[in-house]
Amino acid sequence: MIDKRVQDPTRAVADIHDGATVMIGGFGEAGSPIELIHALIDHGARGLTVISNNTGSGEVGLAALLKAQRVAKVVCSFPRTANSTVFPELYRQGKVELELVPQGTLAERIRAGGAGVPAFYTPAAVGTPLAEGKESRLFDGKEYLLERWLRADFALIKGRRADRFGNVVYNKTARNFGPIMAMAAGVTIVQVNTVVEPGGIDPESVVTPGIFVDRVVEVATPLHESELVAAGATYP
Amino acid sequence: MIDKRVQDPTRAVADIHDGATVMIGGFGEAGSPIELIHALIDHGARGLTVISNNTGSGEVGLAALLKAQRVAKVVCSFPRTANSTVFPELYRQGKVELELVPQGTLAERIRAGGAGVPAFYTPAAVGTPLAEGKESRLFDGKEYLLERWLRADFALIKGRRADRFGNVVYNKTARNFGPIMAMAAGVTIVQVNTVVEPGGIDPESVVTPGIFVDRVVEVATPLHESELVAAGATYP
Amino acid sequence: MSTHGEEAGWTRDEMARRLALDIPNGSYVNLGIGIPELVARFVPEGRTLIYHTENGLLGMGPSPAPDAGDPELINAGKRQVTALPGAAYFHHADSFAMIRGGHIDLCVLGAMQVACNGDLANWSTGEPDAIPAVGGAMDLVAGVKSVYVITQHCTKTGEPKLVERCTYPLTGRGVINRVYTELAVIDVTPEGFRLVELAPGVEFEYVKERTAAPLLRR
Amino acid sequence: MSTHGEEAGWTRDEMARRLALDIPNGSYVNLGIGIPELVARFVPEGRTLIYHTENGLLGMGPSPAPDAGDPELINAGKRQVTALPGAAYFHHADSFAMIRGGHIDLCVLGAMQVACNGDLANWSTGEPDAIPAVGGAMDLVAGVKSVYVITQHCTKTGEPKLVERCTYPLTGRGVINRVYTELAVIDVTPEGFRLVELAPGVEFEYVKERTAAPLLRR
Repeated sequence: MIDKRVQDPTRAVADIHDGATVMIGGFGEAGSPIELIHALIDHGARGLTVISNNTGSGEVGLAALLKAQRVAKVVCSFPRTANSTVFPELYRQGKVELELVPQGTLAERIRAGGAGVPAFYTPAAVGTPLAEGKESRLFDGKEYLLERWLRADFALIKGRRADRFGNVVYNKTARNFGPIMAMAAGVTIVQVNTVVEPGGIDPESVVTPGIFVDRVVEVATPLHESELVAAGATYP
Repeated sequence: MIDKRVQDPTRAVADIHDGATVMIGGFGEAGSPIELIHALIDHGARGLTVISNNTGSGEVGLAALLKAQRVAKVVCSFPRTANSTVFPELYRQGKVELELVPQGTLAERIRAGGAGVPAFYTPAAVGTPLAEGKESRLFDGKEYLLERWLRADFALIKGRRADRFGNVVYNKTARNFGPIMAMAAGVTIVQVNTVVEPGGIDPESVVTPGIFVDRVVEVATPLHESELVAAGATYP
Repeated sequence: MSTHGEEAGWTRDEMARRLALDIPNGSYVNLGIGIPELVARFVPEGRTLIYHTENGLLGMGPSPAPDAGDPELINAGKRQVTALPGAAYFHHADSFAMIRGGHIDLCVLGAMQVACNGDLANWSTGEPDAIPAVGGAMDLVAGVKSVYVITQHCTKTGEPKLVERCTYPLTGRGVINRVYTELAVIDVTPEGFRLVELAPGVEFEYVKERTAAPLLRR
Repeated sequence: MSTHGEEAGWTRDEMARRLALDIPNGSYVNLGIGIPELVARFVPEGRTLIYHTENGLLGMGPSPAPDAGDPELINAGKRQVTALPGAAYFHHADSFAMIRGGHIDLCVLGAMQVACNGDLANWSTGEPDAIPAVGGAMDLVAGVKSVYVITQHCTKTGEPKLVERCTYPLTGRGVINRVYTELAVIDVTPEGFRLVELAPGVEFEYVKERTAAPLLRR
């Protein structure tokens, strides 16, 4: 019997330790595992390194985690969005470190971490300030930068459906970083709207095979970040 | 109007030139695009470099292409199978060159070609004869080999269903190298059992998005290599 | 329209329409946020383009009807969109494989500065208190087959955006193929900027004066 | 069973059963072709293992009923198999991401030689007229968390397979964790081969004599 279900978000994140590196899925609100992030805020781990494409909006979800000053460092491509004030303020105050990574390089570094590829070359950012301090090399006369893999202790991601083996399918563009973060973390925690029995997901359509998933939490009706922000909500 | 359908395998392969590099999908007979390969034999292009996991069995499909001496070089991981006599004979006679690549490195080199990653590091083959002549490097104290991408002029692959935009889904373990070869070739030619209208494949379940596919050929009832081999068939 | 007033040349819509004329049927296209998005409205009759959005969708359609949207079906600008028949969803590494691997035919971007050697600056003013944010721009310019810029010819304060060398931090080096402004269509060639077409009523000298690098005639 | 005859120790089935005992519930396992495949038959009651086959399937089940197979649903040995409920198909790059990325808990392989430093040779005799063929073995040993070998203790001609240094071309360097033979279970430790368990009726000295490298007692 294999059963990766965990009863609730609180139990799912209970062993995230101070100083952990945590990948958090989502592109804007699409795919942001807001209930897992809120459970992480309640849990209280500090000094986290967060790898995520954005830095949240309003004062809920990822932005609330930042606001609570649990994050020492952010690795991301776009820490600035509409309704994003928390990160800019902390950054200007020197209270959070930023590693800015081009979005495709961020995705590929995460995928490399999951695929056991310690480093690879990319043409992105050659000749720009983001190439500073990086090794470069010519292949077939063209210049590329050497980039290292990214791995994490935990990944928090959001799917649409999963089975108890951890096979996951996603909802539309909420897929984004979920599948690659699932590959790159020691412990991958997925919140999904629905848990089904093994066989309830067509094996031809599985996006994240269960081998990449450690814990599955059902959150039947997840909150929508944009609605919370529009309503001026804060967490906790 | 976008319509990537081509009437038959003959027309689909008509511009494959002498000396072309051709990726051919399949793991054993699963996913081997036998009708496209037979059309390529009829077409007559010579001096090909073939990138494929195996070298075929009996004297049909990939083995028949080799037997017809159209192939100057094979890049593959396992050029030896049950009922595989054509390649060993040609190889011993010095009539075909072999680049032997570990299967995972082969897959990753092809994927890298498709993803615009000119080179990457892998732990596979470190300390073995296949590491000879390759650059190695330590990351975090562990040794890895530098591997270059693989790209091709053409890819011949086999799917189950496609639409006229070139979106493809596969059949079970016939998926194998199809999706990554589709990414890594200048011209990707897919034979499928059924062509459907756009919308006939769930966008959540598309395995190869149409952007990677140039030509779609319907072959409603493809031949099975193992049946042909059992029957002692030869091609042409 | 006057060659000497503030209103010389094309409107934004006309710029987008002019650019759309140059995109062949069947192209895979990534449109940046802002003016680039307008291009989709002006694709000539009889042509089908397939839109890629780097957050994981090929076959992106227009905005949804009111109340018909899904907050998890958005574009790179984080606005709700739709998916057309024949669309496909994929994850971020696959999406940027399309970009980096040279599978996207064209991307259209805005610009702060374009240099006559094809350098682009469009992500940061380099000011010390700015929050740096780059998104997918560096990957797009490094990987997409053709990169077009659509922009006003000068900044709001009248500074030329087409320059000899970019002074803002670069997005990419030697990556721009063509620029569409309200005044002209200009190619980036090995010899530098070269005029392709003037907007109706705009004279060559007028464009040249507002371009901070040599501008070659057609 | 005798400690001195040709038939000393475990049968092949017993070797596979002994190995299966050591695999925890819920493990992701890749079984090589040949004796390794037998392991799946002997998984103790109450444990579920999930089988990975590198040609793109997780959740592989046993052979299909006669005439119920699909020639496109096969294992790495190119034999027809089935897919169990909860299975997933994926392409080759994803499959080897599972392997190289350390996601597979265990792989079980055959061997020509295993050295006391953990080196494995199992793909080539290095003979000049041999057709070299490596498949996924080098990726498996480089990436999977634990790599077990299951093999006869000696070759058909009586040569020890457990050696000081491999003379055949290597599959991987320092990659083997444990060896199961018809005579014993032996760990590869930083100090070299160390006995874990003798097959019933087999004596330590008997194993030691047939091992071409120092063998430490438990």
